[in-house]
Amino acid sequence: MKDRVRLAIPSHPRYLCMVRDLTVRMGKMTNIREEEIEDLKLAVDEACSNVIRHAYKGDTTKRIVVQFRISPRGLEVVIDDNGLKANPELIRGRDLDDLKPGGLGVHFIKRTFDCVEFDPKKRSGNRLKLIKYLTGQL
Amino acid sequence: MKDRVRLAIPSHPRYLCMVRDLTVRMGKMTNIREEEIEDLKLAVDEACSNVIRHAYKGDTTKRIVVQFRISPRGLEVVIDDNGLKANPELIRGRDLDDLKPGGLGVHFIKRTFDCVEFDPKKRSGNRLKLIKYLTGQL
Amino acid sequence: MKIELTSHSSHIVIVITGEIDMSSSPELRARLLELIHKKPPVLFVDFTSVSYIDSSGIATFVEGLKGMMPYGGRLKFVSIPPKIAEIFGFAKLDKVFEIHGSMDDALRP
Amino acid sequence: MKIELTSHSSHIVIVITGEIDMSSSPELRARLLELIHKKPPVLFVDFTSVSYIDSSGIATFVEGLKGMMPYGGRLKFVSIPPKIAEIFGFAKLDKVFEIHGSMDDALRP
Ligand SMILES: Nc1ncnc2c1ncn2[C@@H]1O[C@H](COP(=O)(O)OP(=O)(O)O)[C@@H](O)[C@H]1O
Ligand SMILES: Nc1ncnc2c1ncn2[C@@H]1O[C@H](COP(=O)(O)OP(=O)(O)O)[C@@H](O)[C@H]1O
Repeated sequence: MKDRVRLAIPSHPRYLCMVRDLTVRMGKMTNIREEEIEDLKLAVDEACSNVIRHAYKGDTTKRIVVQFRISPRGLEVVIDDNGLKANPELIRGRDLDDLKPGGLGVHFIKRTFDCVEFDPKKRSGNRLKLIKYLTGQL
Repeated sequence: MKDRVRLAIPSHPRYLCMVRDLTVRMGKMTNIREEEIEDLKLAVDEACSNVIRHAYKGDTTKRIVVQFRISPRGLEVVIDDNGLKANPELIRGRDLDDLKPGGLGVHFIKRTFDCVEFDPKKRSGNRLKLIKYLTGQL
Repeated sequence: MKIELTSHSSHIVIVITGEIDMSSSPELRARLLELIHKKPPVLFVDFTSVSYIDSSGIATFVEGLKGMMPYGGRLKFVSIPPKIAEIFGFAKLDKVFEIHGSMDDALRP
Repeated sequence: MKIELTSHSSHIVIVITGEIDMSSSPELRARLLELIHKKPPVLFVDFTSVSYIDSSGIATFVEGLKGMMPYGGRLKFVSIPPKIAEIFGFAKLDKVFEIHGSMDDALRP
């Protein structure tokens, strides 16, 4: 636990700015390149937005826990909720050629993180594990 | 717990910037006046610095937990550590006319927060409770 | 996020300042759809001071554009910061929205 | 925090950018004490781009000043942003440090 930073917020969109600030600080501390930090911020924000929208169906009174761990290879972000179990097979961004509102979050998450997976060991709720390697560390 | 924001960091000074970011965001959300937000940020930073310096004697591998709760009257900040028990009677800033390095942190904390107290119910470690009322809410 | 309406050569310009995220995009949506309800031929959005946009903000503009298409209205984005332009490009929306460097560029016929 | 050394009318100016906090003040302390070791008659610190200072940063400057006193050296602060000036005032240090609006003010005899 020693090198971990852990932020717990209510599942209300107004707290997402705090997750973004923290993501930027952790990204810099991990020495992720300046140009990639903005993408990282967006990706973590989108993952938390999806928890509010899909796991909690818009209920703003639940909890979201975001944990960051820096390793020599990069940054690991783990997002926990107690909401509806996600079916990873149904999580898919929209076809980018099919213009409609929504369906971009998953694209933003996947283009930034090298590893995106739901922890199958989590009993109730979800644990999304995101890993971003430093350039050249994959 | 529902309206709480909780940040857990290692007791290393490099994580204090994250506490400051979060304090600013929480201060704004509480509608604390713009001019007071900077003082609030400094005060919470100083309280966490004191945990590293005094409760943990500079050990950077321990944990600090900072919790924020917004109420209609203002903002409550609670800082927990597992370090040496503080003796509240010995916590005192330096005489401001006696020029020497150090001894300012407590002054910065007390000028911002209306209520500063160690929770006597905490068994091991310390829990510092800080309350800032909105202007006119005391 | 802050929204201001100004005008430029008798066109409505929506000037947005700050972060467009899941918390602020509902307000943007309300303002945008209210304006589109009046069927303006062109609507400008000034991005100069937008520091952040997430997928909910983008979805709001896609919804706005889809509301303008039936009557042939045009949604024009002006002064998009490079980082945000890159996001629109990635999402293949740089061809869907009309993107201009400045109001003067945008007004050129 | 970033520290740069420049000079102005043959005086050393320490230009600090960013946040001076418990994490960065040890570096500031090392640089400052190294300079003071050479007993400069005057040392300028340019605060223009300092966005934050905490008590460990202030303690560092108090320590620096105390190191200059024995030989009569002077520590001059230049362009302190209002918020930081207020903190120095509260800590009764605005009378202890020599504070000037600009380098030109500070150089006036
Ligand atoms: N945390 C989640 N839990 C359950 N389903 C999710 C989650 N994240 C994404 N999904 C599913 O994947 C789809 C695509 O997600 P996304 O690209 O973020 O777009 P949007 O959220 O705008 O629909 C969502 O519509 C949803 O069905
Ligand atoms: N969290 C704490 N635990 C134990 N002692 C403390 C704590 N905070 C402050 N003190 C005591 O109060 C004194 C004054 O604190 P402060 O004004 O912050 O100055 P400094 O930390 O620079 O000495 C400290 O020197 C220390 O003895």
